[in-house]
Amino acid sequence: MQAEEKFTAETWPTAPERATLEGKNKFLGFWLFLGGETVLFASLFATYLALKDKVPNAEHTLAKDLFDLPLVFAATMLLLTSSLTSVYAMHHMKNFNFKKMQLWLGVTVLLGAAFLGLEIYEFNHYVHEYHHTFTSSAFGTAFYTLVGFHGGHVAFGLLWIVTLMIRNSKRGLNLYNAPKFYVASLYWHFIDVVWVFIFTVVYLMGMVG
Amino acid sequence: MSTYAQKQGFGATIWDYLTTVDHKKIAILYLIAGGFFFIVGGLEAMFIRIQLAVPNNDFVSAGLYNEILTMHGTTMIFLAAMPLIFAFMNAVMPLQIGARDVAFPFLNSLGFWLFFFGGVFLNLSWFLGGAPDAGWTSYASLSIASEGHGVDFYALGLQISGAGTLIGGINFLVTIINMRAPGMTYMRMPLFTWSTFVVSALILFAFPPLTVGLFLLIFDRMFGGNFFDHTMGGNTIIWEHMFWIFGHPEVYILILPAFGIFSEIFATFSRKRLFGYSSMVFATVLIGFLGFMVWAHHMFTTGLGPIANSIFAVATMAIAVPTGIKIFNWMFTMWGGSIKFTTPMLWAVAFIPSFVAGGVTGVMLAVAAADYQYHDTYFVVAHFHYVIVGGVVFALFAGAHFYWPKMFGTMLNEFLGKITFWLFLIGFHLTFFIQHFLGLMGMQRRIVSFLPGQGFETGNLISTVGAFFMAVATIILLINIIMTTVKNERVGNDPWGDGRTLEWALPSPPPFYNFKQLPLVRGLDAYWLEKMEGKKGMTPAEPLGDIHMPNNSFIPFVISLGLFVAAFGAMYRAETAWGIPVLIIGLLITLGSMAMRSIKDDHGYHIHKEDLMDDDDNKGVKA
Amino acid sequence: MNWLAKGRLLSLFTLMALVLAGCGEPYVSTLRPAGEVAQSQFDLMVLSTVIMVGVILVVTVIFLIVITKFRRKNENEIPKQVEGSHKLEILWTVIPILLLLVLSVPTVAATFKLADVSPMDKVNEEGKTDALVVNVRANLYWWEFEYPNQEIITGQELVVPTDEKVYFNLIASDVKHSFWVPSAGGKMDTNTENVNKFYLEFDDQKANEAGNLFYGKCAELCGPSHAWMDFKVKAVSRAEFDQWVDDMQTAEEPQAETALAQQGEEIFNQSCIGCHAVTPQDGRPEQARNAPNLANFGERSRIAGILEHNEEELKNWLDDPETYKPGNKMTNTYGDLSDEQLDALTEYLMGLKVQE
Amino acid sequence: MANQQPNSENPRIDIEYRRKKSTEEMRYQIISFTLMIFLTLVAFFAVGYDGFSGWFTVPFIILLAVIQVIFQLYYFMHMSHKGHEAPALFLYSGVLVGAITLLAFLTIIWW
Ligand code: HEA
Ligand code: HEA
Ligand code: HEC
Ligand code: CUA
Ligand SMILES: [Cu+2]
Repeated sequence: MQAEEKFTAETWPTAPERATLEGKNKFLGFWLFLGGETVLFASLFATYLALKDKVPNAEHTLAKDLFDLPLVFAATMLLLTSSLTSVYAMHHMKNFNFKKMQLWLGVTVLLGAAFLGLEIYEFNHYVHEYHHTFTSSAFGTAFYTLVGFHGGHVAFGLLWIVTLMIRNSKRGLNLYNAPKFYVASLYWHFIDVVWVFIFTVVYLMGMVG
Repeated sequence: MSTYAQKQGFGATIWDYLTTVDHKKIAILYLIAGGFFFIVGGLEAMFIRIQLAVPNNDFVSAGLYNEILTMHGTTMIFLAAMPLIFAFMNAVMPLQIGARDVAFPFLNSLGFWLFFFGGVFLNLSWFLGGAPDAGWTSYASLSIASEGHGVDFYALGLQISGAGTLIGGINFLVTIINMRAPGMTYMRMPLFTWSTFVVSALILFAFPPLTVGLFLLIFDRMFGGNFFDHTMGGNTIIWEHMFWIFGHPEVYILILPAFGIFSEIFATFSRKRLFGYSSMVFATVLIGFLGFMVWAHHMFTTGLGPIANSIFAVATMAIAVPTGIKIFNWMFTMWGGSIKFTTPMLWAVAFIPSFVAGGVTGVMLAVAAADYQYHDTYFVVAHFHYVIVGGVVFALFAGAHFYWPKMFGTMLNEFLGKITFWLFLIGFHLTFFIQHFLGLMGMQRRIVSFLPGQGFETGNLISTVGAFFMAVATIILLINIIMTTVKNERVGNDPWGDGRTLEWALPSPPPFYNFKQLPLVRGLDAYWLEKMEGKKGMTPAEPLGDIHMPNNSFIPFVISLGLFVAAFGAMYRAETAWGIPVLIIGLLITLGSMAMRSIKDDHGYHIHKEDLMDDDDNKGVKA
Repeated sequence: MNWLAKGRLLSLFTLMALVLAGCGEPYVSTLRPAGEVAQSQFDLMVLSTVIMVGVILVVTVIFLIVITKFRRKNENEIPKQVEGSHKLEILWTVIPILLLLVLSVPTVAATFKLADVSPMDKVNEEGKTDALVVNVRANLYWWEFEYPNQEIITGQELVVPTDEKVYFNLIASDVKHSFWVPSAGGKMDTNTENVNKFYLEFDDQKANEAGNLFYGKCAELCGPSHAWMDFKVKAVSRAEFDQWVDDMQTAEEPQAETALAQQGEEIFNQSCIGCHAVTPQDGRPEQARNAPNLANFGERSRIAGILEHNEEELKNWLDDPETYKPGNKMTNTYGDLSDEQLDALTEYLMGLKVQE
Repeated sequence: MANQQPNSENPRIDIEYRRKKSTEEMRYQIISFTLMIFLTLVAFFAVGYDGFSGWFTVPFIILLAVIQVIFQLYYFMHMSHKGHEAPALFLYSGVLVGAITLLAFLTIIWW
């Protein structure tokens, strides 16, 4: 059938992710899902903003004294770069260059994992240095929920991309898995979009007061 | 793996349904599960009404009453009305647009099983220490204070079934956008399809706030979070907003498909095309859009201040305009038509005055300053049962009679159908009309009992009597269903004789691949157009070719089962040793079966042209 | 509303008002408004009902014509397939918009008017307000009414002067409740984290008709006994009110007169005083005031908001509060009481009065 | 259902041409990436620099975030390509609903 057809760089369609009906459906369905995710994260942001710096007493650390900007900056650079590397991966996917696509996906995964590592370090730091925990205040609960949901998305994204890479490592590109790769990269970009707002709204605005 | 052309035993049939990815069978699953939960919710309603029949009654205890009341609302909305709507969407929408299937058959089945396991989980609370008791709205201060696991069942159960609904919504959207038959432009889509489209969009945007709200509740109740604990800086109003940002669109998620079903019925049994088709479409979209701007009308007494209250009051009233457009368009569809009062048509006709009565009380509620009096009284209970029962339930009953032949190939008995209709109609007005006055006379809602001497006695008794009429009507419908199924008299493709849309061009029930050749759509009411030109069926838009079909799969069931198991683990995590292991096992089942799905390629199979050729349309239904 | 004040419309309004006003008891029905707030809300109800009845009439007329005139007479008839009509559609878009405008103007006006609590914020030299302010604290199944300017506290029974605005600060101490006196005006929620403010007014004459006692209710689901979280509002003339305040302010430690009462006092001081205060000036912080103030218990009209105020019921209540209000916070906080102890407590409690 | 959707690509399309197009596009991607990094730097500096008041900084960094996200969406996620009408419609609807939610939570959830 068409989805398993063998392709060459010449016969490979320009928009392989949407060349079959299944691909088209996957592509659209995933975009719609991202529309829903937008609302999900907006709700989390709204909750965070409503509860920012809401603590039971004066002894609790507030956003201003808590955040460590250099760390956040480093994390931001990692994630932004990983977005670019996944663009590279899709670039090679469209050029029917499976090896390079895998390579760039691998880089993306490494960057994402480094980001996740930094985030875990950061949380750990807040908990031990500032006693800012999930249960210590409404601010804490809201903070860890919002940032943690994002972190959870990163972790899931890593798992997903790695699964795809391993599963397809022996098979190369075809019209059956091209949409899968494409959609995973969309997800990855979306994670980055959310992060842009997190570093702006949570960290930078947290420092401004 | 193909189920094509097989004779099946009982076990095989069960297995077939457990693994099916066919939208028509999933529709039947939704119909059965939703119907079951409707009976459960209805029984709960009967308990409510019996308890309130006389003052100071002690038919049920106070704590139990709150559980019944909560489960009535939650069950009816999430586990009865929505799934029943999904049943008709699944059964009809793909046929109406001339598609062979939905866009994601696998996800379609996953959506059903998630809903089903979520619902079962929620209802198991009855046997495991008590059901949720904080109202279907589960307002935070009370839901946090509520003891036992009731509210945990609510939060986890709705989370699971909500995920299923969201998946279903995305699936319908993609189906409608990508899989319409040649010639089926947006402005030729039947209104039921349009309302499926708009409702799916509402689901897509309204369920995430519920998901978030439920997470906040779960975190607070089960993991020591402080979202709603004001001594720790939390704020309960967050829950109220989050719930209603979801909750108000939710009521339009219920009513728009009802509008869709009625649009089809009015046109069919008036033998006239829908009056003002484009403004009907426009009104549907507008109602959906405005539905997101009005949620705070449920919070007028919360103390948001006069500016917010005024804005939301006026925005709410605005919804009366597009809804009015629809009401008048329906009446003018019948105007000049040739009306045949079949059972579905009776429901549709009765819907107009019933729903208008409920709608206008909605507008009265939108008068913020006056709502300070109405809020949380039986006036509100009357309002929403008028719109929900008079709108949604009427539509479900109408749809059941109307689409029964398409789903099962047999006709429900018209005589019994009419008895059901009259009993239910009378019972409905008896039950709920009087409640407007009870509310105005000072009776709050959600009370287990009332004291004598306040003038509430007569009204409540009348209301209870009415409820019994509805119960008898429902039982007659069940009898009708059983009789019809036993008799099993098969009908042809257009049993009502007046079918207008594509689904009536197919045999009843349609073969599992729906269309042997995709039909060519040449206008609104595609099948009617062909009939008027004296043709028997649709003109094909493609030559006969192989048809690609998805394989059945047991994985959706297992994924949902895993979450079901995990939810128990999460809930009993704190007090038992087995909680955490069970949680992990459940999640592993889910993730493992998801991984299996993505690792094992599943390309489906083909029905070959040759097989299709000897397959006579009228007896081609073997699966 | 001058523009309405003539012609048939007026008679329609009067008719509507009459029909509605026939309903319910004067002490509990929103249809028997007993004050400015309830009255303005009632006016809105009448206005909106009139509009809605109009809408329903129009729909009904078209509806009846349609279902009688256009029945199928001949199995083969195919009616003309009409697409629509722009004229008609504009008509039924514009008319509802106009009707809604008519409704929204008074809605917005009333919403702002009823939210005007500015007199609460005007403080005089003594740091008090000239307006009468009551702090309402809602607790699981009982109400506390604190008069901050008068520095007195009472429970379960709110006493207010008629013919003037009474301003309320509303808060809940456990879960959310809602404060509602149907005949005096709409409800306002008592949230857990913030104070809500609003006002009510009680008409003297209407109060008389209602026996000077209005029913108050909790209108937000708050637990098993939500249905029984009632309170009463005693609306009296300004003079009587002043007298009452004075009595409350000057009330001394209650003196048990009879021997039985003294016995009751003893038991009370052992088992009950930890929660219940018996003087109207309770200086303890809010968190410590976790039961209704009983200083004027002997003068109440109900026990625990719902039971008849007599010795029989009081004994029943003390013996087993759980049967009357499941989940209440008094159950199981003191030991079993013998019949003698009940008699003694009853004697003592019924003697708790501040007015002579 | 593959037979329903014939492959619309022209197989003889010039591979060289495609490669060139795609390299060109990649160049745009790099440019937008550079801009995104730049915007991020500006945002961090605006916050680190004491001279601005919060009234300026907050709207300013939000604006930067929005611009950056537009780059992500239109370049990295190819929303500028055709065939993205439905995605755009639904994404913006999501943004609208989200914005209303945020507005409400910033105004009528007090303290
Ligand atoms: C199917 C469900 C459904 C539908 C369709 C509606 C429709 C409407 N609802 Fe209702 N509503 C509920 C379900 C529904 N509602 C539920 C479940 C609750 C309670 C939740 C809870 O607290 O548990 C509720 C509560 C509720 C409240 C809160 C009350 C309170 O708690 O204090 C309000 C307030 O504004 C309201 C308003 C409206 C309005 C204005 C409409 C409008 O959409 C109605 C529009 C229709 C018409 C107006 C009729 C036809 C129009 C014409 C013939 C044109 C001419 C008309 C005019 C000019 C008026 N509803
Ligand atoms: C889809 C939504 C839906 C539907 C269809 C209904 C249907 C009914 N509802 Fe319900 N209702 C709600 C949604 C709905 N309700 C919600 C959301 C609430 C608010 C909850 C809350 O406050 O949190 C509510 C609250 C509510 C109350 C207020 C309770 C209170 O505030 O204290 C009352 C009281 O009369 C009531 C009554 C009824 C009745 C009599 C029906 C009837 O129409 C039911 C008719 C159906 C039957 C009677 C079926 C019975 C069938 C049988 C008995 C068959 C016999 C069995 C076998 C053969 C096995 N409902
Ligand atoms: C934990 C504290 C607590 C203790 C101890 C306690 N009560 Fe109470 N009491 C309450 C609460 C709370 C209520 C309100 C119950 C309700 O209406 O839900 C109440 C109500 C009452 C009422 C009705 C009040 C009214 O205004 O109508 C009376 C009378 C009463 N208590 C007497 C007693 C007596 C006598 C004792 C001792 C034998 C006692 N209480 C011990 C908490 C307490
Ligand atoms: Cu307090 Cu209901
Ligand atoms: Cu609503």
